[in-house]
Parts: sequence; C-alpha cells; structure tokens
Amino acid sequence: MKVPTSLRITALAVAGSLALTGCISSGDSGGGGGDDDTISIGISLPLTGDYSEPGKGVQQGYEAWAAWMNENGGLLGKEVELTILDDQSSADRVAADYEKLINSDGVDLIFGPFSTRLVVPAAQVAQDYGFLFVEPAGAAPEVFTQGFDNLFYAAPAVADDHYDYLADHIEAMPPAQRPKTAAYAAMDDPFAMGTAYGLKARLEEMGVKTVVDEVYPPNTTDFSSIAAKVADSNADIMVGGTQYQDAVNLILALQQLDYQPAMAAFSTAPTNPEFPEAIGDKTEGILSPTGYTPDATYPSNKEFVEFYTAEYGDPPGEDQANAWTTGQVVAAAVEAVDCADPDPECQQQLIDWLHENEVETVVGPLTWDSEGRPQGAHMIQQYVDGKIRIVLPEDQAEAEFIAVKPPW
Amino acid sequence: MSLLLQSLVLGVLLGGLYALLAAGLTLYFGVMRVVMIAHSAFLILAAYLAWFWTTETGIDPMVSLLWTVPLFFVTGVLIQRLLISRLRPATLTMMSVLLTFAVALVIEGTLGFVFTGTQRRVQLPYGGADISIGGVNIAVVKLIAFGLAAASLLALYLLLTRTKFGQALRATIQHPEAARLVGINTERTAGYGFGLGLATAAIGGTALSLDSTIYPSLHWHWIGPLMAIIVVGGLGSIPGAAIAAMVLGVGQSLLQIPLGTTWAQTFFYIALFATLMIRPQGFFGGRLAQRF
Amino acid sequence: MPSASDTRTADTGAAAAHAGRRDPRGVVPTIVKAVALVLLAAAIVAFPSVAANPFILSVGVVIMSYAVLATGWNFMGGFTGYMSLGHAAYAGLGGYSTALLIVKAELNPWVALALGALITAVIAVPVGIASLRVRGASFVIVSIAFVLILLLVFQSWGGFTGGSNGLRIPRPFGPEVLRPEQHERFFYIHAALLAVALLLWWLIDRSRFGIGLKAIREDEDKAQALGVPTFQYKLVAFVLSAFFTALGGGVYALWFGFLDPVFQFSILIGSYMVLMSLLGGIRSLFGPALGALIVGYAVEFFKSEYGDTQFHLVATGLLLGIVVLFMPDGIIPGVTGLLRRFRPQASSIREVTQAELAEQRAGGAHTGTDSSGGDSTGGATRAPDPQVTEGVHP
Amino acid sequence: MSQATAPTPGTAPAGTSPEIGLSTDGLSKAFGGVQAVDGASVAFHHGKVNALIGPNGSGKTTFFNCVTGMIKPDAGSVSYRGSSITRKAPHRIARAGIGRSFQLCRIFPRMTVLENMLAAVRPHPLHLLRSSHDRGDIERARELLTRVGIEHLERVEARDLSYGQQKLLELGGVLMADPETIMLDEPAGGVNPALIDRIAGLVRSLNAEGRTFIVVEHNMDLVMSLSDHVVVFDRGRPICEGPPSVVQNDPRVLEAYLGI
Repeated sequence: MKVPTSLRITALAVAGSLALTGCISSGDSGGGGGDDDTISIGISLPLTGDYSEPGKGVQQGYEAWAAWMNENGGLLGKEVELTILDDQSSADRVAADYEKLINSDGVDLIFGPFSTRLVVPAAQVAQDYGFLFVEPAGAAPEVFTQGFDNLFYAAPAVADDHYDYLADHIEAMPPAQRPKTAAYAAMDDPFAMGTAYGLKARLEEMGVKTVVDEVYPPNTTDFSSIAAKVADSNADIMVGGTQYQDAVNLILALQQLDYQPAMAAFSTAPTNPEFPEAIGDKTEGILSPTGYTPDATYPSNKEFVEFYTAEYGDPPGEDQANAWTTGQVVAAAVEAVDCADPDPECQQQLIDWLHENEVETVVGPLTWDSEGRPQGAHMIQQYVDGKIRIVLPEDQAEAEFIAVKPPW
Repeated sequence: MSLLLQSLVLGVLLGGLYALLAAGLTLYFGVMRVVMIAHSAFLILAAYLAWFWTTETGIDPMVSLLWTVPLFFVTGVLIQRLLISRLRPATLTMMSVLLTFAVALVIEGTLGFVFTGTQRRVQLPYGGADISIGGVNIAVVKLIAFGLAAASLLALYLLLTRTKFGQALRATIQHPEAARLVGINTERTAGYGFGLGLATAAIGGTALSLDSTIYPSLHWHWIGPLMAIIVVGGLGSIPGAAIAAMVLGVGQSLLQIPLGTTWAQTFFYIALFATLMIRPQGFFGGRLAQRF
Repeated sequence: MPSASDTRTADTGAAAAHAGRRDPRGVVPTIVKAVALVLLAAAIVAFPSVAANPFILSVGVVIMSYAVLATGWNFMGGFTGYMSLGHAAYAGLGGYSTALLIVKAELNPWVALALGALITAVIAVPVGIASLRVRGASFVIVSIAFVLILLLVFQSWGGFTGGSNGLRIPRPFGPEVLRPEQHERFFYIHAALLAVALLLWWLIDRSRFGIGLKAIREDEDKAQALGVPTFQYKLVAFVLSAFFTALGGGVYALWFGFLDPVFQFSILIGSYMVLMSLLGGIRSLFGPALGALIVGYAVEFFKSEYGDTQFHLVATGLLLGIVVLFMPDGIIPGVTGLLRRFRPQASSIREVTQAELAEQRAGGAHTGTDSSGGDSTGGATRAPDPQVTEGVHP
Repeated sequence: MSQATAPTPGTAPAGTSPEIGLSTDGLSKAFGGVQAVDGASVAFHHGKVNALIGPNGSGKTTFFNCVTGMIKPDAGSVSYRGSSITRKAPHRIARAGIGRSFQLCRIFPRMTVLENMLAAVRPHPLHLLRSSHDRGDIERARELLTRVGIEHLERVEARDLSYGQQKLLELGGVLMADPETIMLDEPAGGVNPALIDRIAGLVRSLNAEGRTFIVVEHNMDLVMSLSDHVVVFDRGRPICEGPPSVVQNDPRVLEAYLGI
C-alpha cells in the first residue's frame, strides 16, 4: 500500500536530483581554472558560525592581498581571483568546500582556512589531491604531527613557541626576582592551549611552581570558579591560553576577586583593538605574544600597512597579516617555479620549493621544517601607558618592559 | 578554606539563577506537559535584548526588564495558543519538544543573522566591582543577578500560593481534568502559565547579561543543566526544581575545585542519570514524570 | 481497477476472499513495486559513474550517510514514536569507537567498525534503561543530555580521545586508492549499509515485534494493557537504532578521516536526522532516506546559491516547525493520500459500509465484500453507525 | 427496562459462596491532595459479571488503573487467583489473564482493524521476527471480528471507524489476547441503544463461555440487567455490594448518588 508509492516517490526524487546535481557545481560562478589570464585561488573561511569573527580578519587580509597583487601586475602577469566559500565553522563543511573548490570550481591554487580545528580536515583534502596548502591559522603543535608534507604555516612560530622571548627574559632575571608560582588557565583549544603550555614547559624547567592548571571548554562563560582558584593560589604569574572573549571574562572575574599578580600574560586577546574598551583602564602591564606588528621594518610590511590602511581605514592586525603572509608565501613559490595550476606536478614543485627556500614576508623572513613548522619566534607585547607596545626582544622593543604589573 | 567558602558563595549565586530558570521550565511542563527546549534560547534572546538596549541607549540593562518581561509574557501566551495547542494531544509531548526545538533553532539562527556570532558582553561601570565579606569576595553584578532571581522567585511563589490565578494554575498542573471539573478554564490558564514561564526567561536573560558573555549558540550550554535540574527536582514541581537547582549549582561549584571546569559540568548529567535510574519521579516532589 | 478484480474474487465466497486478500492491489502493483525498486537500485549503482566530478560524488556520499543515519534513527522514531534529538551521540560514539579501535588497538578497520557499533549498542543499553523507564519527556531530555555529556567527556578526556585536537583515522584503503575512488567505494559501502538497514526495517515492520512497536507508538497504555512488554520492546528498538546509527557514524568516520568532538556530538546533526525522517515520513520504509535526499540536496543547493549567512539554522528550524505543525506524517504519506484522493475508483468507507449495509439488508448474509477501497483515507469521514441496524444480528 | 436478574447460563446457582477471582486489599491512591482511591478492599466473583458503579469522581477508573498496573498504587495490594499482582507491570497483569478496555475507547488509530487485533497476539520471543500476518492469528482475528460484527472493515484504519465501531474493535482486541477476566470501563458510554444491546449480548455470551467480567458502568438499566454482583463505590472505596436487586434498594447507594 504505502510501500510502492513511497518507492515511486523516492525513485522519482533520486532521478530528479541526479538530473539536478549539475546545479550544485555550476551554481557558484567561482573562477574557472581554464581561464588563461586569471589565476583562481580557492579558500574556505568561517564566514558564519562560532569562528566567524576572527575569520573575518583573515578574509580581509586575503582580499587586500589579492587587490594589491592585481594593482601591481598580478601573479605571473595574470589576474588573481579569489573564490571564498563559507565553511560555517564546521569540519564537515570545510572538507566539502575544498573538495568543491578543487574539483568543481577548478581553482589553480588553494589557501588555508581559519582556526586550527578546521585546518586538519582541510589539509587532508589538499594532500589527497596533491595541492600545496599554506595556511594562516593552524598553529597548534598537533597540526604538524599528522604527516602532511604539503602544509606550511604562514606565521613566525607555532603555538608552543609564542612565549619564547618572555621565557628567555624570565630566565635571565636574577633567581630571586623570578616569579615563584604560576597559574595557568587555558581554553580547550589546540592553539590556545599550545601557547599556555609552551610557556608552562619553559617555566617549570626553570623551577617556577605550577599552582593552578585549569582547562575550560570553549563555550565557558562563567569564569568565577576558575578565578576563585587562581585568586586562592595567589600565583606570581598568571598565564591565560585565551582567544578573545574568554580572556575578557577571566580578567573581569579575577578583578572581581581582587587578585593581583606580578605578571599577567594572555594570548591573542590583548592584541585585539577592542580589548582596551572591554577591560577599561585596567590594561596596564598585561602581556601578550604577537607574530606581527604594523611597525615592523621588513621591506614588504610598509607596502602592506599602507595599502591595507588605505583600503580599510585601520592598520592591519595579526589575522590580516597572516593571511597576507599566506599570499606572499604562495606567490613567492609560484613566481619561483613559474607555474600555478592544479596539475599535481606543478603543485609538487611549489611544495618542494617552499621546503628549501626562505620567503620574505610582512612578519619577517620565513623558513619551514619538513613538517611545515615555521622557524621563527613571536614578539612579546605589553600595555605600556595604555598602548600596546613591543617590549621583547629588546632589539625590537618599542617600550620598556614593566616587570611588576600595576594593580588592575 | 577560603576557596571552599568562595566556591560555596559562587555556587549559591549561580544556583539562584538556575532556580529561576528551572521554575520557568517547570511551569511549562506543569501546565502543558511540554518540555520547552526553547527556554534557554529565549534566555539568550533576552540577554541579547538587554545588551542591545544598553549599547544603543547607554541605560542600565536592568531597565530593559520593563519591556522585555511583558513582551516575553505575551510571546509565551501566543506560543501556547498558536503553536502548542495546535498539536494533537496524543503526540503532544514528543511533537512539542520538536516544535520548541525548532523555535530554538530559529532564535539561534536569527540572533546569528542579526548580531553575528561575535561574543558580546554588556560593559558596566561596576562590572569588576566586588564586595568583600569575611574573606569572601562577591562580585556586585553576581549579587544583583542573584537578587533579581531571588526576588522573581519570591514573586512567583506568592503569585502561585496567594492569588486566585495561582490556585487555578496549581490545580491545572496537578490535575487538569479535576481543574476543568471545578470550572477552571485550563486552556487559558495554561496560556498564562506559558507566559509566566517565558517571563522568567526574560528576567534570567537580563541577569545573565550583567555578568556573562553571550553568543547565539550559548543556549545549548544552559538547556542541558536546566533539564537535568527539572528531572532531578521532579518534573512539574516548582519547589523541587528550585531546591534541585540550588543543590546542583552549589555541587557544581564545589566540584570544580577538585575536578576542574569541564568534569564538574558532567555533575548535572550524572545527577540526571542517577535520578532516572533510582527515582524516576524525581527527588523533590513532583510525580508527573511517572505518567509522562 | 484492483478493487474491481478483488470484488470478483470476493464473490466466490468469504473464505476464498479472505485468502486472496493478502495483497489487495493484486498483481500489477507488485510489478510496479519491483520495477521501482530495480530502478532505484540501478540509479544508486549508476550514480558514481554519472557524477560529474569527485565533489558531486562526495556530496552523494554525505547524502547516503544521512540516509543511513536517518534510517537508523527511524528504528526508534518511526516504530515507537519516541523522537530522539540526540542520535548524533550514537553516530559520534560509532565513529569514535571505530577510530579508537583502529588507532589504539590496531584492529582491522572493518572489524573495528563492527566492534565499534557493538560497543555503542552496549552503551545504549543503560541509557535506554534510564530514559525509557518513564514516558516521553524523560526520553527526549536524556537524548539531548547524552549528546552534551559525551561532548564534555570526549573533549576533556584528551589523552584518550584526542580531545579538541581531534582524532585522525588512518585510511582503510591503501594510499594507492585515490580520493575520488575512496568516494566511490564509500558511496557503495554506505549504500550497502542502507540496504541492510532498510531490509531489517522492512522485516520488523511486517513482524509481530513490529506490530507491537507500532502499537506502542499509537497508544502505549493500550499496548501494555494488551500484554505488550512495552519497556522491553522499546529498549530493543532503541538499541537496534543506536547500533545502525553507530554503523553509519563509523563508516562516515572512516571516510572522512577526522573526528572532532565539537562536530561529532552536535545537536544539529541529531536534529537533521529528525528533520529528514519526519519530512520523508517516519511510518514509511523509504521516508527517512527520501528526507535525507531532500535535506542533503537542499543544504548543498542553498549553500551554493545563497551562501554566506547564518540562515541555514533558521531554515532548518522553520522547516522542522512546519513539518511538525502541518505535515507530521511527512511527504510520502502526504503524497500517497493526495494520489488516492485523485484516483477515481477510490471509494470512501462511507460508501463501502453503506453498500454493505444494503447488501446485508437484502441478503442478510456476510459476503467478503472488498474493502480495499477503504484504505482510502483522503475523504473519509466517520461512517454512519452500521450497528444501528446490524444490532439485530445474533 | 426489566430489572429481573435473569439467571445467566453457566453460572453457579445463587446461595453457594462465590469463587473469588480478582480482589484488592486496602488499595489507595492519591493525586496531590485528592484521595482518589481510599483503602478499597473489594472481591470480585470469578466467572460472573461484576459491576462497579458509583457517582462521578468516586474513583472507579483510578481503581481500574491501579488494578491493571497502569498506575502504581500508594498502598494496598491486588491479587488475582491467589497470587499477588500488586505493582506488577501492566503487561504482566495482562498476561496473567486480565484484559481491559478504556473509558474513552482507545484503539491504535493509525493501524488497520486487523493490525489492531494482531497487536494483541503475544508472540514467543523466538518468533518475534515472524511475519505478523500469521495465518492462524489472522483466522482467529477474523473470527473475533466477525463475532463483534466488524469483520468487513478489517483493512480500514482504525481512526476511520465510527465511535461505535471503535468500541467493538477495542473489545475485539481485548478478546484477541484471550483473557480470563475482562474489565470494561463504561462499555456503553457514548454509544447508541442498539449498540448497547449488542455489547450486552456479547458480554452475556462471553460470560457463558466462562469469562469473568468487571464492568464500570453508569447505565443503571444495563448494570441491573447484566450483572450478577454489584459493587458500589463512593469517595474511593466500596460502600456496599451484593446482587443487583439488593444493591438497588440500599439506602447508602441512594445517598451516594444523590449526595444527601
């Protein structure tokens, strides 16, 4: 009774969708790879969903880079065209997006997505099709242990090494002045945890006692309990493996409990322009690692900052810089081997070239090890007189390091 | 020791908010046998409205209660009238879950659409202020949120026990057929019950906005613990829900000391499973679970 | 026309009519059924070679996976009417246990898949006991809570599950099998799994167990009063459902190659399963698969056409709401009903019973008059009570 | 109508002490503050047609639900044929040989009439996957459908039946499970007089075959004409019992009904 009708409907639907499958692939205009005077580059970014906000910075960086390239003669003399898909902050989607970019839209090159959690599934697709995969956001140590030989991280250092200069600085202090105890609170996210635990490993090595070690889920909104533990320990140094809002919440919760550490370091958040607004006038002395500063003197950086500021009104941030760096890295390889097409042979040449050469970028000269780890280090910034300034390493410092943080 | 005391205080403050929200969920379940999945989505919606109000006008978020509470009450009545009451009684429990789930998705999607997925937080001049009593620091915003929740719960309690409408509502919860027999318009009462439930979400959301970051998908973070609370408290029992909220809120807060944030959250779910295994009708009253 | 032939057989005598009434549609629909089934199978077998490129093929794999998951869900939802919003938990558990058995215990991927699904089924037993002892509400609450708890556990227990770093699963096929061919193989594996699930669903649907389950769906009290051990039946259906969902999740994990708790234990995936099943029709064998096809295709289509908005959540919510409010029986029963309404021979019960009444008044003897027309539900209204007059019969 | 208690064939002559089938002892159930069943101790005569009457809200249906396990009683016990069935799961009670109908007739609305009947078959666990359309089962179902008079509707979905037909179907389903004792909750509620006669006729003939009936009913004529033993409930407990003719004239019954 119902069975045959349902069967008929299903069969009809199957037939219909078979006929319609073309729609999915041809629906997006994209950039046909067959076009001779353009090079199309496919990117999937979290334009909506949980990672959409930081993802926007990467998008701006990519778009600025493409615009700059086209104003300056293009890539290999051809126009650069970006095809950006929205991965909705989901791993399933990010893989499907690259699958589509490579197979259906026929892009010549691909750039990496945003957020560590999406890098691995995307890199897998790229690897399977033999594509070069330079990415602006997968800094977690685990990204580089998956056996991807096509992956390169376009930033100075992987997450564990972000605090290296701070660790060096503490190590250089007379033992009596070093912090004795440390409290760590990190978001359960490969990148954020990577930064905090990188520093933790170094500090523990030099005998700084870990008194609090908390990991919280990414969706945590109530930090009062973590703050209570930190405050109770009264640690000398507070290290936050944070992204953005969690740092704001954690700092507010710590203030509510009147906890005053001698040093407080948080990843990512303090470099965000909205951070001082959210914290108010209590930012003084807060430390943060950064891979990029608009004031850096690398040759290409001036062009970048000028172009970007003219385009968007504000100077670029770290996400924008990493995206731009990705563009620079790929462009350098393309210009060097003189090819940019999806053919595996060309892609392999690009990969091989990057493994062996140094690239000048807005974050400095970059080289990679065989697994794609960049071989640089992050600078350390600190809020000094209400402005965030580079304080370490000393040869790049814009301001004096504040050794004892004023109360917040 | 001071950490223990501090955590205890934090737990009580948190438990107050849980209690108010769980009371709302219990109301829906009581009057309609509906598990209102969208409750926490409305909570977040209210928090967004409070945040939006404050960023646009610069006036304290608590003032937004003046219009969010009536708005939510009316919305609640309308949801009951226009959506829930359309469902067939035979499949009401299941279908209402799906329907309110759909409402939650629509709210989450719309919030993301309008306000993007960015995390938001109301900036208050007293955001980081605290009061110190006997070695325990209490954040002013948390105290206000707790006060708001406690006052609303008290008002709800008085409404239920001291007014004619409250009697009708309780009768409808306990025995709808009997309530109809004594001349109570249970349909209308159920509508108002729904409105009241949603009003608790408005108050809770405003309280939440004082001291928390909000983002569209945050409601999933709340609905789990809240559902655990109403089951542990005994589906349909408001005092049960309030007690369970306190116990679980304090428990979670204390367990964070040895277990850390993540594992402490599982406390709610362990309590939920334990309740269903040992005493499915809940530990504090309500026996409605037995039949539904 | 089938009713005409049936009436003729019916005239030969009551007993013969009863015997011949196993299939009221007679021979022709059986052929239609068989042809449709063959066409369906052919379409599925042909799909990978028709697909324009590996991306289309990968979309096919995803839709097939949806179909498996939704059909797995429907073992519980369709038979018993208990709607789990948290079936992503079992898909995720299936994926993770398969992956962990491969990574940690170094088992053969296919052994790991089967074992993983079994482990998930075992885990489902206590969950089922906790959630099914009491009716309705608790089941849904537990279904959601279970996803949330698994998310916490798999995220926190990083040392074992990979936590937020995710877990990569080695390929079941060697490196010489290129990605497009992986897609093709996994498309067929999913299809085979779907076929097995559908076969079992069909077997249960027509079995004594199935009729008990459906009785629970219709009226649990009544079923109990008739002696159906409702709790045991529900539990078996639930565990079976978890098993197939876990198999679906496991195969998907082997194909996708990467697991992250946030994406595995997601409420949204569970709600897709519900939406697909309801949309297609939970009482129909092919309902969930059809729903998966529609939803899976629509998701791709809207993404590629309208792209970058958060609107997919709103659309999912609205669609679910509309289905629940206006077509809780789904598309298949809806279309079936529509077809029947337009079929000229379709007669309402009213006509049948009145015709019979006349016959009885005249002849007084029961004939096995065909009542297949009575399965028309379209315009059927409450028949006038024939017992008014029949009451005089001994 | 006639108030004569026509001796039903197959029952023991009056005077001998009746065999007790189902009985309760101190059964209690409260909802919130309302004591629906209040320490009810009742014994029903086996092999007879027992009637349970009482004013609206006197707890008859709750009593039924407690006995059949649909509601767990707060206190008291239920025993059947000498063994306790207190707090047993409803399906166990059903399998012990007690079938029941519901006050507002309950059938499986989206299943066909035949499927409604087959749902009452109790398969051996090993035969669970056997086709539900077992020839023997179907034949028996058809027999019973013929007996209740709706065999011509076997392929109709139950929700498309008239209320009267649904009542007959419900009775058919109960019979399909082959219970020794059948509890009917208002079998004559909401149906027309002709159908009432038909149902009464069925009860009589089934009783004649040895099945015990316990009937909650408001239709006094029906109760008096049908039953051998009447129990009167008020405020959750029995206030009087006996043959219809005795009960009918008991002042307590009048009081309960008229609320004096």
